[in-house]
Amino acid sequence: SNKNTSETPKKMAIVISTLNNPWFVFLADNAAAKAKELGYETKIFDSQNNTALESDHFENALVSGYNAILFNPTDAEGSVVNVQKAKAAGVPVFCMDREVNSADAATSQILSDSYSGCVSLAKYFVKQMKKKGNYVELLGLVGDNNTWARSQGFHSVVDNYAGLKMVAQQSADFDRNKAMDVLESIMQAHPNIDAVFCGNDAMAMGAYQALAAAGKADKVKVFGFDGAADVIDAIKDGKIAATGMQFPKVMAQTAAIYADQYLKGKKDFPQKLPVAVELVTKENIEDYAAFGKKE
Amino acid sequence: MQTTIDSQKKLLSKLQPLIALFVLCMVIGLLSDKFFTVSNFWNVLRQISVNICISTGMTLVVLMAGIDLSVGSVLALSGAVTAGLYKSGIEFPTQNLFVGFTLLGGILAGIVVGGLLGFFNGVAITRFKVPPFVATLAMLTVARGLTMLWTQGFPISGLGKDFAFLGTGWFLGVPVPVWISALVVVLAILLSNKTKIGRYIYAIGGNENAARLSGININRVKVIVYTLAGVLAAVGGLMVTSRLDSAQPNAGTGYELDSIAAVVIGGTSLSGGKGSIGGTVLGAIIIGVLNNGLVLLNVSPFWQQVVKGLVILIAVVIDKANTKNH
Amino acid sequence: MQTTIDSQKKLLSKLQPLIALFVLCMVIGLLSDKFFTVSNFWNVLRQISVNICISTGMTLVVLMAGIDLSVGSVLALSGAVTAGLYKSGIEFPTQNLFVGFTLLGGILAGIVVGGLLGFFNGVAITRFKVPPFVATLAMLTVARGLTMLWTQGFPISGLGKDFAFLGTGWFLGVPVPVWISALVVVLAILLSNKTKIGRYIYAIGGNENAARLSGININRVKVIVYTLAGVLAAVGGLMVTSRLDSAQPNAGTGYELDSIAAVVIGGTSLSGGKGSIGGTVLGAIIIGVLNNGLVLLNVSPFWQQVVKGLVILIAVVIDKANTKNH
Amino acid sequence: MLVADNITKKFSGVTALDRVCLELHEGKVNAILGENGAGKSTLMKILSGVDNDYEGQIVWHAKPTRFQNTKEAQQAGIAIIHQELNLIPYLSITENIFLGQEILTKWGTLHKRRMRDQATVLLQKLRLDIDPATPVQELKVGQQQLVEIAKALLLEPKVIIMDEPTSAITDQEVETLFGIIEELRADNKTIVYISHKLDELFRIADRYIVLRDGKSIESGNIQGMTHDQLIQKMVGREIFIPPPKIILNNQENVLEINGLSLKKPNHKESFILSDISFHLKKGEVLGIFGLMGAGRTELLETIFGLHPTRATGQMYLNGEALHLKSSVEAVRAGLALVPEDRKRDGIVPGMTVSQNISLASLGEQVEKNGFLSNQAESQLAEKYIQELGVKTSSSQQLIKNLSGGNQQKVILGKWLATHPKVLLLDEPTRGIDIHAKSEIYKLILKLAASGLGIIMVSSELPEIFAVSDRVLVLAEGKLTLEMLTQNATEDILLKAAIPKVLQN
Ligand SMILES: Nc1ncnc2c1ncn2[C@@H]1O[C@H](COP(=O)(O)OP(=O)(O)OP(=O)(O)O)[C@@H](O)[C@H]1O
Ligand SMILES: Nc1ncnc2c1ncn2[C@@H]1O[C@H](COP(=O)(O)OP(=O)(O)OP(=O)(O)O)[C@@H](O)[C@H]1O
Ligand SMILES: [Mg+2]
Ligand SMILES: [Mg+2]
Repeated sequence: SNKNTSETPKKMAIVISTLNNPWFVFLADNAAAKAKELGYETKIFDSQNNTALESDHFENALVSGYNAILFNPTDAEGSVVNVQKAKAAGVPVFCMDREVNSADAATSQILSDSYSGCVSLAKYFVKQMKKKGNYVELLGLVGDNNTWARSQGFHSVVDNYAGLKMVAQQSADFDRNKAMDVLESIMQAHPNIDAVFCGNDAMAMGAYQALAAAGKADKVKVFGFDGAADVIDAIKDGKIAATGMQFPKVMAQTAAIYADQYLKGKKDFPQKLPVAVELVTKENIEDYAAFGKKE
Repeated sequence: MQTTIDSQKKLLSKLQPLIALFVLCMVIGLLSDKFFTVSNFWNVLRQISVNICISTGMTLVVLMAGIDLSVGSVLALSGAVTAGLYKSGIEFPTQNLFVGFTLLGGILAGIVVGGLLGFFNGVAITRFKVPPFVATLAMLTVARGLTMLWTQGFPISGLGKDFAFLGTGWFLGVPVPVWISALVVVLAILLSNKTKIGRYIYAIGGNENAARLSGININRVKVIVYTLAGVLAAVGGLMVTSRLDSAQPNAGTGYELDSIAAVVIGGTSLSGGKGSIGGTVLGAIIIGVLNNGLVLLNVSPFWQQVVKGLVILIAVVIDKANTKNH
Repeated sequence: MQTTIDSQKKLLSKLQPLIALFVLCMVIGLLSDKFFTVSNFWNVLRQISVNICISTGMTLVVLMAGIDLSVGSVLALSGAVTAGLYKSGIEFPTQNLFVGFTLLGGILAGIVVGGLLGFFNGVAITRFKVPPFVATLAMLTVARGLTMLWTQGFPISGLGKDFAFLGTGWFLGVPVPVWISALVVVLAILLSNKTKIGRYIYAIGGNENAARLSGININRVKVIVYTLAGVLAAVGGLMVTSRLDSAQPNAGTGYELDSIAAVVIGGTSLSGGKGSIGGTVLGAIIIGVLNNGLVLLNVSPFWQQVVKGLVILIAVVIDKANTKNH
Repeated sequence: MLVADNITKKFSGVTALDRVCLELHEGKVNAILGENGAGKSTLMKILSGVDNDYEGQIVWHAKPTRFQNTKEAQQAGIAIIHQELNLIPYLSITENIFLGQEILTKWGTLHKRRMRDQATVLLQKLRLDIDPATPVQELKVGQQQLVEIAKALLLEPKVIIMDEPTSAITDQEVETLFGIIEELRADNKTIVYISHKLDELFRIADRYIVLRDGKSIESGNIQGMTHDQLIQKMVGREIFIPPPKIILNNQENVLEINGLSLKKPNHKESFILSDISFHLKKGEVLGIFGLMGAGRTELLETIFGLHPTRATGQMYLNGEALHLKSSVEAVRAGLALVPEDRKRDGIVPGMTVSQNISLASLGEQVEKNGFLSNQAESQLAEKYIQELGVKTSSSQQLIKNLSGGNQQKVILGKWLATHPKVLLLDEPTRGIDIHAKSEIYKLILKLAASGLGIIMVSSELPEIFAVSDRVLVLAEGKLTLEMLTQNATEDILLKAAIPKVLQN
């Protein structure tokens, strides 16, 4: 503690659904960096994709006197109670990237719209495929609602084209290695696929790796989601067709700035601030870097 | 005099984990002024109540020299079954039948499911002679798959105030989950110390062959204990679901390791026959305090794993060092 | 004549997992005409080579009645160390020193890290008498934390063609990872059947007291075997990293269970002293074929887990049923 | 009353019992005799419901019966004390006695006080003066045996089967046991008594039943039988009884122990062994006699380097000072220990005879260029199988399928293969039949004659007299006597063995 200032520095907690995935690490790091820049003590909590653990984190954060929570929820439904608990304790919560299904629990939600992002990705997919061909879908963790938001957004478009046939739909748990294994096996059954749609970029890289090893990389188009560093490079090199770019840095910084403003007295914030997911392809790749626009 | 020294030593060795806990609390308390507060006290207890529930069942299993890797998945499936039935009942389209469930009905159904899965574990182990590690590993996978099928991968949420009471309510100044886990612990202590079946659990773990020759129906005891472990996992599932107002398809992942850690830190031997529920409760508290302390002290999440692993190791080493001559 | 029947029986019981594998292949082959193809054959072998590598080490550990839960994290840390050092070397800012690594240097460093972690497991188990389950559980957490710290949570990618050869290359018409795992298996079979230390491993698992009194240096053998298990996990880590052209911080999560499953399905007893590397290879193939088959048949991801759990259970039950009279 | 009618039992190929018939006489002590592996224990397991997978039938009070499990046999009134101790180590004496027979309160909980009281009464009856709350693992083997007996008595059975109850208890305890057996007989209970100690049978048994190679040979009244006749029936051939020893002339000392003491693990100031000094000559058999718990096992273990942190004193092997820190060093120095508990510390049950033989000498005898040579290994195994006369179908047989005596020979073989300088034998003939015993005696004498120094711990005086040149007596961890065996008598040795407290 600092004896020269009358006030002890305020603290922000950053509760993140998982750090087992670089995208979220990036989100957390940026939120922490911004909050520090604004003069706050910060602490990152890893919920390990476990809503119960997340609930523990909230309780611990409230007990230890954090003034605001920058929050990346594990689950839209399962995380609501946590946000409500914080609200009841007078601690504002700012959601990043993923939302909680409650109109008033969080002070503000700065969201990445996975569903719409996948809709535009799907439209590009249809165009690239010229409305026909066989494709494979690699799902993320089957118990994760992001998995389904992305899959449903994609299918809301693609299923309208009879010429596009999904020959296999398998889960690879958002994991690069599993994606490679699974796609290798799928290709045994379906050697003539034209595209692979993946629920995130790690799986897209795994899928590309499998295709490259099979010598089919130039015949099969791979689509990812996230905007991870590997994939940005891969799009440049023409290895991957497209990804849905999310803006974790923007979301993290906005959340930290909002929280700072809140603590300084501002009370009206947009309940939801959508941050669009942008389609990144070979055509516009020069505008983008990993996890965001070029600076 | 000889005996006094002996029994003092024995007492001391029983107090061992208690001392470890005390030291841990002191260290954290010195470093963070938030640790020794009433609200943090209930906070820690509420957080560990699910692990205590599961670990109580695990202790009984481990005392028999068994192991149950399926607790996490069983927890998830039971929670999902309760939530699903309570929220939307069940429909049998072919019979044109719809069955609705009251809160109690849903809870019972979840517990029955947990018990059934545990029962299957027990049957696989006793009738089909599958090693417990394998039988419950298979169940871990199967129950997780069934949870996914039942939920179709989506959480079941919005279960209402009544149900939330179980996980978030207070009663006589104490959180409800703490009441529940305390009740479970008391019943399990009674079972293990005051009843025939408890005695048999220790006997089977101590020397299964001798227990069999004493006319104990080993298979029956084993099936009962695995069923009980399933039921307690289901109770844990209820608490988790109620607390979150939502049944998560991937709830409980990795809980088996947390719970085995509590059992072992609490001094129960993985080769069976030696240990106690009380020890496990201490073990669970140590883990809970550790988790809580690492957060209060602002240890970075990456370092937390390293520290946690080391503390568990040290706790067991100290325990061994002080009891090895017994 | 007596002995002929006996040895026939013994042979039959050894062939048991082979028969299970055969039946599994037949069923999948009937349902999918893509199963029995040359390319799928190499595909399956390539995919299981990492598990075979890890499970070989695990078999040696389990034969000594031990267990190693840390293999997955050790794999991740070694892979990350190799990738990190090879890609960007290491800097010591205080000494104003930069050390670059060649491919071979990076690989060796990764293997040394794996061996060291295994060595620490062995020391905790032998010198500090920590039960293997707990010691390696702690290592599972610690090594994962260290991986996160080393990588800061981000994958290390873009390792280049030379390195990729290990995981994706072909040599004499056979994939390189298959060569590597085959070499590991052959060496391990030699070790376990043809050397002193192999015999000691079986003796320790069969009766540790008797082994100690026979003048075997139990602690040394244990430390060597856990170190070896760490080294083999590191080799697995190299293959995974090379195959993906990227070291993932969360690589290897859950591998311990896959590898124990391979060991057990292959007929090695978790209580030690009985089993073989060959059996484990069969076990790993069964699991690999199962994973492959479920995908070839496009079984829904929801059902996959259920089916996988049941097949593992059935494989073990059949095995038990046919060997219980021995 | 209890009749076995043509009972046959096979273990995957091995016929353990072959159409065995026998009849137990009510109110009598029925002794069952036979060599190791004759099938005594197997038959008893069938009679007591442990094993229900057999051919033939049991007739119980004129009714054909098949006990499905031990509970059914217990309910019918048949109790068994198994050859191997079957107690739960971490449970207390009371808890063990009442295991499976718990007394409950009206609430259905354990009635601990009543069980404790009854256990106290039973222990008094057995003259076992120990707190019944003591965990069984803290008891000595003999005391555990008595707990087993208490457990059987609790059932108030009509038939009590005792499978080698005296193999591990002291003479005093044997007397107590015989007192109880006599009381039971007076109560018209039927006793089945199995023992390899023929003297006991003549004292306590009314009838004898002989089994040989899984077949029932003969039964009758024991009165009027002689030692030799019984042995003849058991073995079917003559038995070698070792001749009296020839005294060796002054040979050099192979082992010298000076002021050896051993602390108790938890009490820094009290000792299990205190200030023991002696020497062993080349080619000599040194017998160590003492009562149960005198510290003999601990003495051998200390010499073998198993308690490096608690032991003090000097030790010289062939004149060179030795400071052994582990069994590894002991073996390297040329010591060999045949442990007391064969099953726990001796054999690796899942390995073959050949692998057990080579276990301690792989490096020296079997390893060629870093690899084990199958040929060298089987040669080694065959050599000792022949030399020691191990009865086994082949060197590739699993050792757990051998009889106790043959297992013991294999362990001896394991040590001989290391060419030791000193052989430590702890109760080398415990639980071994008279025929195998005499073979082991022959072996010991032969080994000594070839120049090996041998220390043999034994609780059986005849054994001490049969093979040792010199005898040491240990009482409560102190050396109380040392003399040439030829000058010793049973009386002298016993007196030296009984602790001072008891004598006054
Ligand atoms: N579980 C088993 N599996 C295979 N063979 C067995 C088994 N139990 C006993 N045998 C064999 O059956 C035969 C009879 O054994 P049993 O134990 O009844 O002999 P015993 O007369 O009691 O000998 P001892 O005097 O050594 O106790 C032996 O050849 C033994 O090796
Ligand atoms: N681990 C131990 N802790 C405490 N006391 C022990 C321990 N082991 C042995 N003792 C005690 O040491 C003494 C010597 O035991 P030891 O087993 O050496 O006797 P023994 O003469 O070999 O008898 P036995 O014929 O039973 O083997 C006994 O009083 C025993 O109770
Ligand atoms: Mg017997
Ligand atoms: Mg002894």
